[in-house]
Amino acid sequence: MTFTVHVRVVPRAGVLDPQGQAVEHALHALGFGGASKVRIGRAIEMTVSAANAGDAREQAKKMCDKLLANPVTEDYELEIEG
Amino acid sequence: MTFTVHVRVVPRAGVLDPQGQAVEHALHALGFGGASKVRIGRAIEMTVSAANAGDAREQAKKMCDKLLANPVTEDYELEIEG
Amino acid sequence: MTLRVAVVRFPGSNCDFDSLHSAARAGTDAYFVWHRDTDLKGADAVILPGGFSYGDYLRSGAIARFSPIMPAVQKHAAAGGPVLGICNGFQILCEAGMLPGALVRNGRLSFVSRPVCLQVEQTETAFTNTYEPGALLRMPVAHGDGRFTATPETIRELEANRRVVVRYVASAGPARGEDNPNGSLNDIAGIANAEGNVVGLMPHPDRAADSALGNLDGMGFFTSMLSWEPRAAAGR
Amino acid sequence: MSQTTTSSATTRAEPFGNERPVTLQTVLEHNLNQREYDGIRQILGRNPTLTELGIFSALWSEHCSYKHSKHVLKTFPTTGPQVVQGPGENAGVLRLPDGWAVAFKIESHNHPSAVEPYQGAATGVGGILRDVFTMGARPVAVLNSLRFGPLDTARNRYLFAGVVKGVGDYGNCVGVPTLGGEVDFAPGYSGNPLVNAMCVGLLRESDLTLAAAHGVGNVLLAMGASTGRDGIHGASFASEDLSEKSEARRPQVQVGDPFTEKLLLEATLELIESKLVVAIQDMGAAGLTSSSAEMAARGGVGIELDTSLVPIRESGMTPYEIMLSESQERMLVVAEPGLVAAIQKVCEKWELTAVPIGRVTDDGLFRIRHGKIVVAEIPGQRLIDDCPMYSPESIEGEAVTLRRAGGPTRSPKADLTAALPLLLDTPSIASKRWVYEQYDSTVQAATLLAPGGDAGVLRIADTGFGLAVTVDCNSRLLALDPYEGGKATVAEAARNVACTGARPLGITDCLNFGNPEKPEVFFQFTEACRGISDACRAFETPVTGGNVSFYNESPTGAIDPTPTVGMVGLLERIDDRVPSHFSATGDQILLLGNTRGVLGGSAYWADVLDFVGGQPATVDLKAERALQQFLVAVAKARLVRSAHDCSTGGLAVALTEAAMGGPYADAALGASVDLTGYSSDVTDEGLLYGEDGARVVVSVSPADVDAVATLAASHGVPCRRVGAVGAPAGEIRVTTSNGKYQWSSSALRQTYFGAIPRRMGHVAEDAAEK
Ligand SMILES: Nc1ncnc2c1ncn2[C@@H]1O[C@H](COP(=O)(O)OP(=O)(O)O)[C@@H](O)[C@H]1O
Ligand SMILES: [Mg+2]
Repeated sequence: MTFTVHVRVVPRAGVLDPQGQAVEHALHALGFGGASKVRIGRAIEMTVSAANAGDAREQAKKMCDKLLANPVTEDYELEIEG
Repeated sequence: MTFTVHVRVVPRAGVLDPQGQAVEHALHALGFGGASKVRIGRAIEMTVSAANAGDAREQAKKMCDKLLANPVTEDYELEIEG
Repeated sequence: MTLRVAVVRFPGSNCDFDSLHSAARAGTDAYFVWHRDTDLKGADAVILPGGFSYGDYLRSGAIARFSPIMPAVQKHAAAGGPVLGICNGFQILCEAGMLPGALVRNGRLSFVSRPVCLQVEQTETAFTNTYEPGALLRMPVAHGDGRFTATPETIRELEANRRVVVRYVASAGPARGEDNPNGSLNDIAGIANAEGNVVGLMPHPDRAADSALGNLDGMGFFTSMLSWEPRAAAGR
Repeated sequence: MSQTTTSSATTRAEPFGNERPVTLQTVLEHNLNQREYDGIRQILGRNPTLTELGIFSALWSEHCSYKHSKHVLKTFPTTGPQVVQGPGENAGVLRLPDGWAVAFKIESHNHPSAVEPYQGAATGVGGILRDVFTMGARPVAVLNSLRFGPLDTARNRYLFAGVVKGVGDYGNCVGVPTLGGEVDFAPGYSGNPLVNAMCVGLLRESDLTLAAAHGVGNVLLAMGASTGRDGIHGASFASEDLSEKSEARRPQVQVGDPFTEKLLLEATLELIESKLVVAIQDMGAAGLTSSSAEMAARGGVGIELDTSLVPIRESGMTPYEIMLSESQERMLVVAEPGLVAAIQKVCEKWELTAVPIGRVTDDGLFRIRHGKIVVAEIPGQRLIDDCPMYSPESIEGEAVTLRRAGGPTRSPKADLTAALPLLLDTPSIASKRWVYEQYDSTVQAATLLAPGGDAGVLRIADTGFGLAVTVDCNSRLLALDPYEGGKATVAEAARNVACTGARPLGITDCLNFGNPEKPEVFFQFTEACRGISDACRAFETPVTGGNVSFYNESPTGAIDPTPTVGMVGLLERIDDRVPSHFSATGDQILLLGNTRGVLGGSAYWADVLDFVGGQPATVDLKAERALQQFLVAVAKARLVRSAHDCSTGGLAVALTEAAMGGPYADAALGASVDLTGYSSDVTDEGLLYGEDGARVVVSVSPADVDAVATLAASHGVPCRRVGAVGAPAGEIRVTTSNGKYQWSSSALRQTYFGAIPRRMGHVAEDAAEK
């Protein structure tokens, strides 16, 4: 079976995010005053073949810990689509 | 009311994604043979103050169309958390 | 009276002086316009210089294109006024929709700084009319997001109407491997709008327009502004 | 002048909130020892608050106080007619023609880069840029000196790739060309990479701004980025061995924002130009603490800060955290009250803020409040001056003596023809194009000689002259003989500068060593400094500043001694510049200097015969000086077409590098060289791969050979015609009394430029080793 995995890698809370800051300013300048706490990271999308959703999540987690996220500065979240 | 908005901006299907290719290759080399169709884009996370979830989505959509995604090369998806 | 050239300074522009000096050496009256200004102070031509406007955060040029000065630049271009975008300036023109396509991460995924060889393919523009058709130019590139990409239709349209202004080539013959430093489609290094008054390119003529540096290959981009006579797109 | 006395002042300060009381445990956690703690109590006449302890621990860390090195640094020659500003400021400054001056400085960011290579390297570049533009100088060049473990492990490749990307992304964005650098790979750096960044800036001598606080009642402003919890204790972090402990300290990682840096650069230069500031300094190591305390001490005044006024990025920050934060892209400004509004206007133009956070006082005290509460009050001068100084024991390690005495055991591998491609494929010798292609080397449109040759050369706009810049260090020589190695390092830097036709002016140095409390390490340190001093005296190139980085140790032991030397030289007429590579078939090849064939410490022994050892060549400072002066003279006379010095790999490698052409040459040239003229008691190994100093390969149009020889003779420089430049894609042929050797120049070129890319092909998966 194959699953679509969405990984969201974002700068860890407290870690400076210059990109998020710049985009937040830009949004305000464009009149989107309602936007705040903008953080920018990487979105990774992939297909994972696995026995079941749990196994797919397990694999994805391993990939994040090993490669996709930088443990020094980033946190990540996973989403598995059947 | 404030809502947490997650935006996922990914290279449009058909647009070459060398970064995704490199990461897919790396995942295979690291023994994650089950991963395929890796695409890499941007994850944007922000707080939006709005009257209701629908309005928050509306605002976020405008931000994407205007600034956050490039219509020539990228698609985006929105997620609103209460 | 001499041609007035406005060089727009965005926060993060870092080739602003290089463009200003090149335009001045070409004999124009070149001056800076601040990104927060709203008029071009009587400019005959406009240059969007290289650099990292707003740090190139989000996407190169994505934030700068909303600067207060940009409506004036768009108006100037719509009226047939010459506008040159170099490197980051090219990225801004694409983000602003003044030129088609987009400039994305280099194929090699890393910044590339090296001399490249270019062929001038379209001389009927505001910035290349002093070059011989087919002229070979050597000048530096220095960018991380220089891979020109666009829909197949757009590419076809650009090629069909000879809107590719400069193309990456080898010192002899078509580009092989590294000759195209960023993986741009069709080895495209620079393009023009249909009227030829708006031109954008990734390489740096502003770093090849000074005899003291031993390279004048880029000077034509600045002298061409002086001899440009706008003509209706139909006339092409 | 100083307001403080040496008797223990009576000062008062109260703990902030429910901060923990200071115990011996707390003191040790702050990398201070009992003796230092007693000193603190003596200065205060009481126990310090936690905030005060943090302040002392930062300023009394090795990085800020130089407690193990100051007495050695004092022995450097630091004066000369060209010196405008020697050590003691954020950067050194040397005089140039027509009222111009050059400010330059090198600094290390080793430990942060070991933990997070990309950000560590990026913020290293950011810091050194600020050190230069706070002087009122516009940065015109950056250089970097890097050390890593061998590229055969993924971890080392990951660190290498990350550091290079970090250096590039930061400097590229700010818009300062990288004109040079060096990268070396050796096992000793595996646990402990070195990242040294150098910046060169240009100013009108009359605009020089010093970082001394003056004027009681003047205002202190925090300018630039807001303050977060980044890098708290970076200063003391940089002063301890790397260990699992430092892994646990990871949250300290500082993130660089080159965009804000660029705004800060423009705003700072505008403030200085329009004479709006009394003094300005970056908040570097130990952030607000060191910048404010150093500025106060330099001006002999007191200061009072209110940490509750400092713009913060994270909620609930304590005075302790605010004082010790190493958030990047921040400056501390001293200004007259009447000019604050004008300053804020300039900052606003550059989308920055400048917020008053304190004032200059007359009581000589370093006082920190948070709102009403005084959380720290310390006699300012003593905070800087009374840090205990140490002169550790200094004894040469036995292992070194043995290695120096030894020699290689001849092996069948010793095929002198096969040795050359083998050496060119060694990452330490191979082309670093993979690195400098990621660095913008032409922004500012002033680059005359880009990376890929001996030294980088840039022109100074609207003047006829230019600058040559280089950074060098041969750690293998230093490991075997720190004194000769120290001399050799300065000599190589000077040769590189002189090869371009520029006259060496002065140096900055970054002294990277292991734990100074180990006698054998401190021996390396003192001997290397003695060598650097002697060479600088002989060349009249004073030391204008630099930086010390100790405790470069990992579980695998101390690094090789690595005192990186950054040098600038003056090229009086830019049209006299000399490139490194042969340009025309038929040009005559001349070898300058004496060839004895010394193989001790050579790359040939190390990389071909697997023996790192032997006695390196003794550096003849007189010969080096004569050679430098000749190179400048011959460039002025426009008599040479190229000049390239012989260093690692000896004559064979130097010859090949000159023949193969620059990184973007269309074709490699051949060369035929006849060395039969050299006395046959020099072995072929020695002739080809010996690493004698004071040697340079030049190419000369046939018509000029005699003129060059005459000029050389008049400088007392040995000069011998050894061959001619061959055809494109030709052969490189060397004939000696004992043999003939031949290589395809194109094949060598491929090996030389392919060595590092070949090893770095899988950067994406190496990232798994973070
Ligand atoms: N290796 C050295 N050689 C000469 N001067 C040095 C050396 N190390 C430090 N100094 C001088 O000591 C002063 C303080 O150094 P440092 O703390 O590195 O300054 P910064 O505030 O830029 O970090 C500087 O002026 C520096 O030039
Ligand atoms: Mg400093």
